[in-house]
Amino acid sequence: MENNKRIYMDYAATTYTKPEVLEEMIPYFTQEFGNPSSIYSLSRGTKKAIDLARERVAKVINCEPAEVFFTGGGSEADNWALKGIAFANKHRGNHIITTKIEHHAILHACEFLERNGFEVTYLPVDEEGKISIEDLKNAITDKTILVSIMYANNEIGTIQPIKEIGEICREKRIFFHTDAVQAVGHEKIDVKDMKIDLLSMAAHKFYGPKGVGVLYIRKGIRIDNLVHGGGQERGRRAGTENIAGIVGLGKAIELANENLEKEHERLSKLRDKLINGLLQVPYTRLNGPTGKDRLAGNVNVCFRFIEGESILLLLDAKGICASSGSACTSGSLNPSHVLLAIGLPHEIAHGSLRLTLGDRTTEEDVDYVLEVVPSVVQRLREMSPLWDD
Amino acid sequence: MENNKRIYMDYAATTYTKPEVLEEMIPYFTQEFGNPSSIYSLSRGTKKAIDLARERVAKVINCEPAEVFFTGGGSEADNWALKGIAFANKHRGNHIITTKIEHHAILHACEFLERNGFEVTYLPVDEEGKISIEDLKNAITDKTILVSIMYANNEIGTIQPIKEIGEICREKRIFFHTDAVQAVGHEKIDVKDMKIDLLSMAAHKFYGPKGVGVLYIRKGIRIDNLVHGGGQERGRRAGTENIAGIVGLGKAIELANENLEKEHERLSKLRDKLINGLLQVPYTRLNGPTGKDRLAGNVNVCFRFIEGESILLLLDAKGICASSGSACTSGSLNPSHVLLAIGLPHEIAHGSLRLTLGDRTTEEDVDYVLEVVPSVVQRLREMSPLWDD
Amino acid sequence: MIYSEKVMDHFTNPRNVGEIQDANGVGEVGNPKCGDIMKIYLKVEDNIIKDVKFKTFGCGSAIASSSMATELIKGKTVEEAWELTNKAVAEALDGLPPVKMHCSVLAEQAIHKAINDYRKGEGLELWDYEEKDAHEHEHGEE
Amino acid sequence: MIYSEKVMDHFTNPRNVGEIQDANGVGEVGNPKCGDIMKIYLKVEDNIIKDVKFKTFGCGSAIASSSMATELIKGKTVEEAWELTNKAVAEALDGLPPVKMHCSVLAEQAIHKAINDYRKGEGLELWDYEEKDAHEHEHGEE
Ligand SMILES: Cc1ncc(COP(=O)(O)O)c(C=O)c1O
Ligand SMILES: Cc1ncc(COP(=O)(O)O)c(C=O)c1O
Ligand code: FES
Ligand code: FES
Repeated sequence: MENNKRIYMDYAATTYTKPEVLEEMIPYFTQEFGNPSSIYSLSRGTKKAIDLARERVAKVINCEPAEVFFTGGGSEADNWALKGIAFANKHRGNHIITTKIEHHAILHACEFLERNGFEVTYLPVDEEGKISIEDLKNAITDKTILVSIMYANNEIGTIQPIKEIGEICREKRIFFHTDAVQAVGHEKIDVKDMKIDLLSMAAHKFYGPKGVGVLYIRKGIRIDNLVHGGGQERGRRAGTENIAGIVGLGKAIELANENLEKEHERLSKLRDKLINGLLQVPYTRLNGPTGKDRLAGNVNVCFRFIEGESILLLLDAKGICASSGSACTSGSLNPSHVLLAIGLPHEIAHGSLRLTLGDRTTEEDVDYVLEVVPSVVQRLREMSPLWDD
Repeated sequence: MENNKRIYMDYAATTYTKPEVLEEMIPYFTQEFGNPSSIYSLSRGTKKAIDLARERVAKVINCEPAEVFFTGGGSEADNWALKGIAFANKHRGNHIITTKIEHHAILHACEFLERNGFEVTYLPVDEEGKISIEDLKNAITDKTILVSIMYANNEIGTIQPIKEIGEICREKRIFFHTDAVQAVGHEKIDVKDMKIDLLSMAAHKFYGPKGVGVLYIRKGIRIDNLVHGGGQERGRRAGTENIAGIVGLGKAIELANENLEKEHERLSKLRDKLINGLLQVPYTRLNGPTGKDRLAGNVNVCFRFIEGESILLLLDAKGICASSGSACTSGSLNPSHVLLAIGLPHEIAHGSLRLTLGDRTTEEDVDYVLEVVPSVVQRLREMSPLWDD
Repeated sequence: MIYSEKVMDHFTNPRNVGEIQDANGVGEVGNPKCGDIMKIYLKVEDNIIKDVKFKTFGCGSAIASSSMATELIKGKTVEEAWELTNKAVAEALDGLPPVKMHCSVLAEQAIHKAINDYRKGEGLELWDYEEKDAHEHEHGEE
Repeated sequence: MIYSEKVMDHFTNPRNVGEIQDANGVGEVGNPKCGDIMKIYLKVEDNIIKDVKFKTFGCGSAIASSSMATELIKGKTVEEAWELTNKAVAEALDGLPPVKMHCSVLAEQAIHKAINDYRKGEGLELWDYEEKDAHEHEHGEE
């Protein structure tokens, strides 16, 4: 580490847990630990705490508390939605529609379903990462049982036309799931108005703890369990409740919602400043849309002639925590499927940098990053056989 | 509440999180929160913490760290084992063997598999809750791909002959899964020696946090994911790691193991005192075996002529937290499937009381319970139309 | 606690527990699924429920329902007692959890049976009643 | 950090970056899967590697491997340089993560290519080498 600065710009990967959230969780580890399924009064507190969390979630996305089901995270919620709907509705059809830019929790669950008798259409996206409503309409067949389209993309921040999609699906009587892991706590969501049937979220993307999420399931929807067993979550998600985690999720979503609009505005400004600054570096392009169609905290750019991991390592040495579309670092060498889907060639997709901002990001942080990044890019370009200035 | 005493005797339902465990978890909420898949140095600490937890688990059950996979709890581990093995090995056969006294996480997962093309044999048990090795051998066909038999029963404490089962399965080249949720941290387990291929555990049964568990998967075993998605847990269990939970599980299993033998002896003594005292009440029977074949902390008796929930409510009024084989309280009216499986008629199974002891249980607690229970039983019997003395 | 304070009061201090030696109306009913049993003893004089007692093998809600139901019909005419519904019992208890509504049905049924037993003894014609399904609201699970 | 301190040292302060204008052996190789590219420039005099430089488009491990590999062959005979294996490079870096072993293969291959380019220029017969699969250890995922 060349200095002691530490600037976290990877909020889309995960957030810290807010101290107020942790504080509300603590009693449920050591004191209020009674199994909520028990009858004795020790468990009264835990039952109430879970009810409260459920109400808080319901309020934020505008559903009934009885439509909120706690899970072990965003990936579990996604897997549950897809596999649960597929297996429970296979008598109605075996076709599912999703997009090419979903999170792997969706894509790999779809591949599993393809190995087990289902057919999946992966909608393409335009160069900003948006699907076309026409494509969606054309993809629907009389065997289609589920459409799963993410609310906002985790890499390039693209927000999809959710309400339009919801209306089409409702009209055709096809279930509509949206992976809103990146959107909840950051965008205003109304499942009733948007005609969403199922929605996934994960607490650790909005300053709650890791290992807890929610699947919202509209009343009356036929879905199999992913986790079978005890009668928890009204028989739909077995397992002794992660009370502290659930309490944390509830508190976090409430806090996020209270401050949503102001924070959205603040972050959008910082984001745009950062984007504009980075685009000053020659041979640099922005990935994803601009303005309101982009997550307020998301910046994603490609620097030509250099590679993502090495950018991250040099930024880390300067105290900046960021990530790259290149999944190189997590064991696969393929460039991001999202960047390929928006039409980038391999070698450009390879030089991507994602900076995601959050509640501790200040304007000074943005300035510092804008000071460091150009020199890092320059240094790597000088090492690159592709660079010739 | 008639007085202020509170005696928790429902450790088998869930335990509190030990303060030392919580303490080790805390930094991972607010400071060490970096996503372990990230490349920057902020995530170095979280990666190390997860590795350490994995090693601690491996040491206790005698496997390799690379064979330990963290999950969102015991039910998820059970569902993963069953569905993961079934779907990945259906080309080899579609037959699964389990028992009538498994936890619902196993039984309901089996029912799901039955609805999806698999056949399941549910082995009966004797009056102490033990399976017969002969029955197991006879049940095996050339389509059998998996045997899942619980290590220790959660209601009546029966410990199965795991090593014998393991040897038979290994010899026949059938995968052997054991739901050891009630055993880990309480019984000495050696997966190598016992020839166990897959094993489930849940941290909240050994003074760790809720919402985190482990599936041990022996190297080289073909298993599908239950939760598909990112590359976490070497690609086998997607989802941003619940770092604090994993750290807590690791610490808790280490603590439990350090003290295992002494605590086993201490609890066995208290258990036997409690059993002997309760059996002084007329028309009372012990459910499950005695001695080493019974979990050290488990007591389960039936009082004839009265019903479980009302016993629990009166005990609660005296500050005693207990549970009943009758699942009446959790939304189903059927008496415990375990008590029926050991041959009890409905109306007797209905009057069961489970008291499970743990590390804060003292001899005074046992004495107090022995003072209270007979009067509660007497009182309810006097109200009962079946009682006639 | 899944129960209201009223339920807990009637459960922990049940009214009218016991038998009536010279009862002139007795009714026993059971819930075939949960196996619980309720027995009601009536002492009717001049068409008035002079005394009523119960014995119940069952859950907290069943015992509290017995206690409340007997309180509600004591001193009433036989016709008034006949009109008592399980809903009224549950309301008087400040509500019962949905999975526990059926327990109050036991009380309604046991009283009906006891009244008809009384009418039979008196040589009166039996009153008709529909057997309610005690399991209407059985499952909390979906 | 997934990398050793040695790797980080060679990555953040890479040795021998650049081009040699009058190089008499140049080798460029690419990893078709990850898309990374490495180019090695040799200046050979009297069968000795007098100077060596590299340019690399690639991950941290690729850059560190280039740096370490060039250090290891500088001043060596061409025969000695030919013997350098990717394993030796990785060891000299105090190890590479399994998913990153293939990056060191790039260095071995680029040197081989550069040496043969030199030999070709000298009118010498080319040496044979087996193309190692740069993707042997590619997947951390199972
Ligand atoms: C034997 C057994 N298996 C599985 C489970 C499920 O564990 P969890 O509730 O943590 O999902 C339990 C406890 O509830 C259990 O006792
Ligand atoms: C869009 C999206 N979906 C799903 C997930 C998975 O969530 P989790 O890692 O909490 O399981 C993530 C984050 O990792 C995400 O960004
Ligand atoms: S009367 Fe049987 S559960 Fe209440
Ligand atoms: S050289 Fe391509 S990942 Fe290292």
